[in-house]
Amino acid sequence: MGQIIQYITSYLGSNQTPGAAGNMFWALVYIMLVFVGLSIAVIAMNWLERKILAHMQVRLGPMRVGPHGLLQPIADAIKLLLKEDIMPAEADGLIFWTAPFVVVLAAFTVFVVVPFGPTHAITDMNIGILFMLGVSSLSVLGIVMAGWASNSHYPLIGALRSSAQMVSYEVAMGLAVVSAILMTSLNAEGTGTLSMIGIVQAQLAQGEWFIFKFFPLGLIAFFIFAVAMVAETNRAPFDLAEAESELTAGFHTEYSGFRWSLFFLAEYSAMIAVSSIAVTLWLGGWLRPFPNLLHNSTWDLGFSLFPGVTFLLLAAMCFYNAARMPKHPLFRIQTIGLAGFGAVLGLIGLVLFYPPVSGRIQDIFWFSAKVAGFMYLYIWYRGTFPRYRFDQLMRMGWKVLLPLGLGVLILTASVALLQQTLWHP
Amino acid sequence: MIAKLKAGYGSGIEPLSYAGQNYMVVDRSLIPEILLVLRNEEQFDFCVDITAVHYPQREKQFDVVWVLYSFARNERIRVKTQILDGESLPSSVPIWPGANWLEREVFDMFGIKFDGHPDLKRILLPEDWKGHPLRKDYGILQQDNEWVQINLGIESGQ
Amino acid sequence: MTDSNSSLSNLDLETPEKPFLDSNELVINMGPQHPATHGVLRVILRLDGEKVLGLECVIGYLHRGVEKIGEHRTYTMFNPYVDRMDYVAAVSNGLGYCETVEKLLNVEAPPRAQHVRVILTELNRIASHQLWLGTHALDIGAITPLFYTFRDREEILKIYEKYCGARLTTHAFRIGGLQYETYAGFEKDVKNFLAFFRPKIDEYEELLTTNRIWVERTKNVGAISAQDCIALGVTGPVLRASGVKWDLRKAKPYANYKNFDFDIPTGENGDTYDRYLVRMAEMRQSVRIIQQAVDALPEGPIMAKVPKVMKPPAGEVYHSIEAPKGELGYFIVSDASTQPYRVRVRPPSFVNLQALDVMCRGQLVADVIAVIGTLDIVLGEVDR
Amino acid sequence: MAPVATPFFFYLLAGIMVIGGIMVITRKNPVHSALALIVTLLAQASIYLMLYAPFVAGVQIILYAGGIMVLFLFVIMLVSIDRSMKERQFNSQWVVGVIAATALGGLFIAVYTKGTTIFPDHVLPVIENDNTQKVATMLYGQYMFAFEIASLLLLVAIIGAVVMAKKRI
Repeated sequence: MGQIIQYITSYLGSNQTPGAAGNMFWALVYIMLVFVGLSIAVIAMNWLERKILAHMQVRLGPMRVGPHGLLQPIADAIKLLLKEDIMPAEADGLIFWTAPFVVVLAAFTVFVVVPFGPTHAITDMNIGILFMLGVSSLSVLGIVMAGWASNSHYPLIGALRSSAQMVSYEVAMGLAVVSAILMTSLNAEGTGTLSMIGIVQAQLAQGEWFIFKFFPLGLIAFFIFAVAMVAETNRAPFDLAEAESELTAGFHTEYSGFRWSLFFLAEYSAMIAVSSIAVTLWLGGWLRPFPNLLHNSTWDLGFSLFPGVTFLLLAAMCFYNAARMPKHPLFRIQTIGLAGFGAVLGLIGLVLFYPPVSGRIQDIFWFSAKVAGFMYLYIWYRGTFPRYRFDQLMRMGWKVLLPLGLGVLILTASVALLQQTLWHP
Repeated sequence: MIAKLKAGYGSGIEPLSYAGQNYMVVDRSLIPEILLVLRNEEQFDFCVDITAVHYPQREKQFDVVWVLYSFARNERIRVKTQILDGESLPSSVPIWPGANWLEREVFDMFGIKFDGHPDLKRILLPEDWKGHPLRKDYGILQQDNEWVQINLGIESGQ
Repeated sequence: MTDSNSSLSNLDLETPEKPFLDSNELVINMGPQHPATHGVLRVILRLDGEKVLGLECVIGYLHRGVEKIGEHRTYTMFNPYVDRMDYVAAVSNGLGYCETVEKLLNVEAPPRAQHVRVILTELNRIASHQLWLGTHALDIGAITPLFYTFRDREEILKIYEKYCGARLTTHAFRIGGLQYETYAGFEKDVKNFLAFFRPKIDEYEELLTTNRIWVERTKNVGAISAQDCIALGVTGPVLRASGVKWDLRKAKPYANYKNFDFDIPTGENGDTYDRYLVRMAEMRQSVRIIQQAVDALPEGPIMAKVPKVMKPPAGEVYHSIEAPKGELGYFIVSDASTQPYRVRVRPPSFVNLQALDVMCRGQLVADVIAVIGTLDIVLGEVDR
Repeated sequence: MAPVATPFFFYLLAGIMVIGGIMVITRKNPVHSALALIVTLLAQASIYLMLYAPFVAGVQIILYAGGIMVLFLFVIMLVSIDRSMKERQFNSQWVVGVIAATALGGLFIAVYTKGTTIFPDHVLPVIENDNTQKVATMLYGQYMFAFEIASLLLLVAIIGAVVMAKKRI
């Protein structure tokens, strides 16, 4: 116990890189943190998606369980865990049981290399981005397994659709990623990196997020990735695999209860994972806005206040809404609950002002904020777009995004070569 | 127009009118020809409805009614014929493809057969249902209890 | 009069040509419990991969024998039953029935009643189209329009509720006129609704009309030519989207539609997108009609002189109105008793549904959903 | 990174690979065979990782486990499984099979016995951090020609597949 406290205190005082140092202990701590954080993020996403979508659609969304439905995800989770776990009689037992785990495993393993900050990653792999793409492509296997093992028409068609979709869009996605990786090699040595931390550090060194690099080449590559990642995660408007009007629910039609919730978990963590890739490759990862331009102690201090201020604002929102609650004895518990939630958020906000904490939380905050932006986009798409048809989806992947990606890659390479030869003859 | 047809076919056609609406009662034997003439020469290109009425007291128990409309003339006409129970009629699907379901419904509800219909089977009631409910001798509470017991597993659907 | 059988239409209702690859034909059953079939419609699809080779509709799951019931009820007692056929457009059903019986009785509803009838029926058309739009968009994957349309449809239902106490199956009209005098503030409510609703149509259109995905999903999907429409007896917005400028409100004016100024919107290609545009335009035209009707709402009685016990003279009448879904006809045979001898309903959904096969041939499975949605069928009316 | 329990992991992965390989040829259901093959490939990727060749491991996962095997599964799922399950797994090609197996086994034995002269007898220094760069410089430097020829071959194969699959282009 004392050793652990010693570790923590030494960590707060040092500048250790967990992965590179090969520190098993910190790797384990980060695995736990990422796992818990991810689960909380998925739960929060569940609530936020329902609320935001509801407000886009002139509804209120969950309002009953807890103040403003805050406890709804927990109630849902309990319901899902208590539900009967049904297996179709003709299903292939072993594969049916293992498929959800394969999907979840693939979705969670990806986070091994996600850099929440220069010192906040489980490990820093030499082939970070390759590892991410590879492992996330494994979730296709789980989907195909689930669809086939259910031994029913709808899941099989759904599985074939989503895997065909994911395999196709991986190509365009890969090309976009390669063009971003190419940009990391624009330094004096001329060697790039595949390491996720290295990619962000390259953006810091070049003083530019890759989305703005070689305008508009970086932007186009980012756009390709942004489209492909929605298709990759089977979300609207590319959610054909689970088009309820055509295929009821796609590959997980026959799943129920806990196993269904694993698919749900995997879908949302996959969304967070691909958003993390996008943020890392094009939006400067954990870097705060203008790290090079506005670089003096005043600006540093100003930006370090952001996390705390954000939480205080959320707390203020809770208090404001608690004050607006109907003054009725029946609403007392709800009001107290909301105020209590606000108090917790406020407390977190205050802790975040404590300099050692705020210094370390900075990177995580900016990274999460950027990922949250993508999450909002996902919800927004869902609220506004109809669904593509399968042939249109394939046409888009192969005939629009793929040539575009190739073109961007070639152009980026040419411009980079030109720049290298002109500036570093 | 009706006068012209009357002149052409004589006693086979009896033009009538009620509440400002024209209709004609046509002899069963003239039906295929009249319908074709109406479609091809008088431009009644839209078969609005086909239905039947059951008169159990009469010898010719069924009235079969075609409601036709002409887009070109903006005119509606009803053609009516009387047939015996069990007598069949030529199908008008070759004339108006839209008559398909309408004839199936008449068959389903009255048991009137249409010769040359591509797929004459029950449409609203189950395939193996007994009886034709819109006949007057089919009581309003009557149903095919046997079918209900076999297929729904209950004593009675009432 | 030069038409011959050959030019009738080239509808090939037989088995289509053999596919290039001699792969197994896949037969898929959709429904009767399926979220996209809008009720208990069962469709048996013959597929080659994802391409539809042909389909067969199995209907009748909602058959209640409305026509049989009609023969055993008096004219007045049967009136509420017709609301249960196309429950989305109950008011239109009632209007058609009341007018048909009025024709039999040879009475005419007084002008005020006619105006109120037009207002309520057109409101009903808007409500029906709203419901169609919401569910159709939902089938294609756009979930938001559903909530927008239901929010606005609520305002119409509120007017109904205030007028006659019911929201869906309103039973708003009586043979010979109206049962109720309009409530105080009816005109204001209707005008408020019109002012509220006009920008809402733009809101729907903003979400969908120029949305690339929407256009791609609906353009050239389920196209049907005017010729095929007429041959199959398809009416309503589907016919108009194929380019036939035909609307019973103009062709055979009933109620007092001839006093109102409105256009018949038509399409060109007869595809799903055109049908969408036509229905959107129809909502605008309905707003126009209601505005004129409510502005010129005359004073006067609301009921014509009809006997308490109705015994129309023996005879038969076919009368039809332009329901939101197409031509809704009633064929009533009277034998001078208190009950109709035969009531026949010509349901637009039933006849329009026949075109599904033609419209879906050669399309993809996902398009079948879009086409079912665009036909705007109500199974209560198909099965009666 | 300091190696941890290397022999243990090596034997674990090798065992998984062998079991997976046996499953591939013994399962009656082709989907099970394919899944067993994926397990084998993943274990192989892990062994690459142990050999400090992360790039090869990553490529192995992306291409074989994530790409090619998924296509395999596609094909298997689309053909009628009932028929293939009834067919005998071991057919009359066993003579050829035995010859091929003997030849391969002979090769292994030959390499094992003579290998000392072919392979270095000491462990090469581990290049951990620029492994990927090394692969890249090798591919685009020393083996440029072979690399390009291989990619050209693949291109020809793709075009050929398209031509064969589509009657009308």
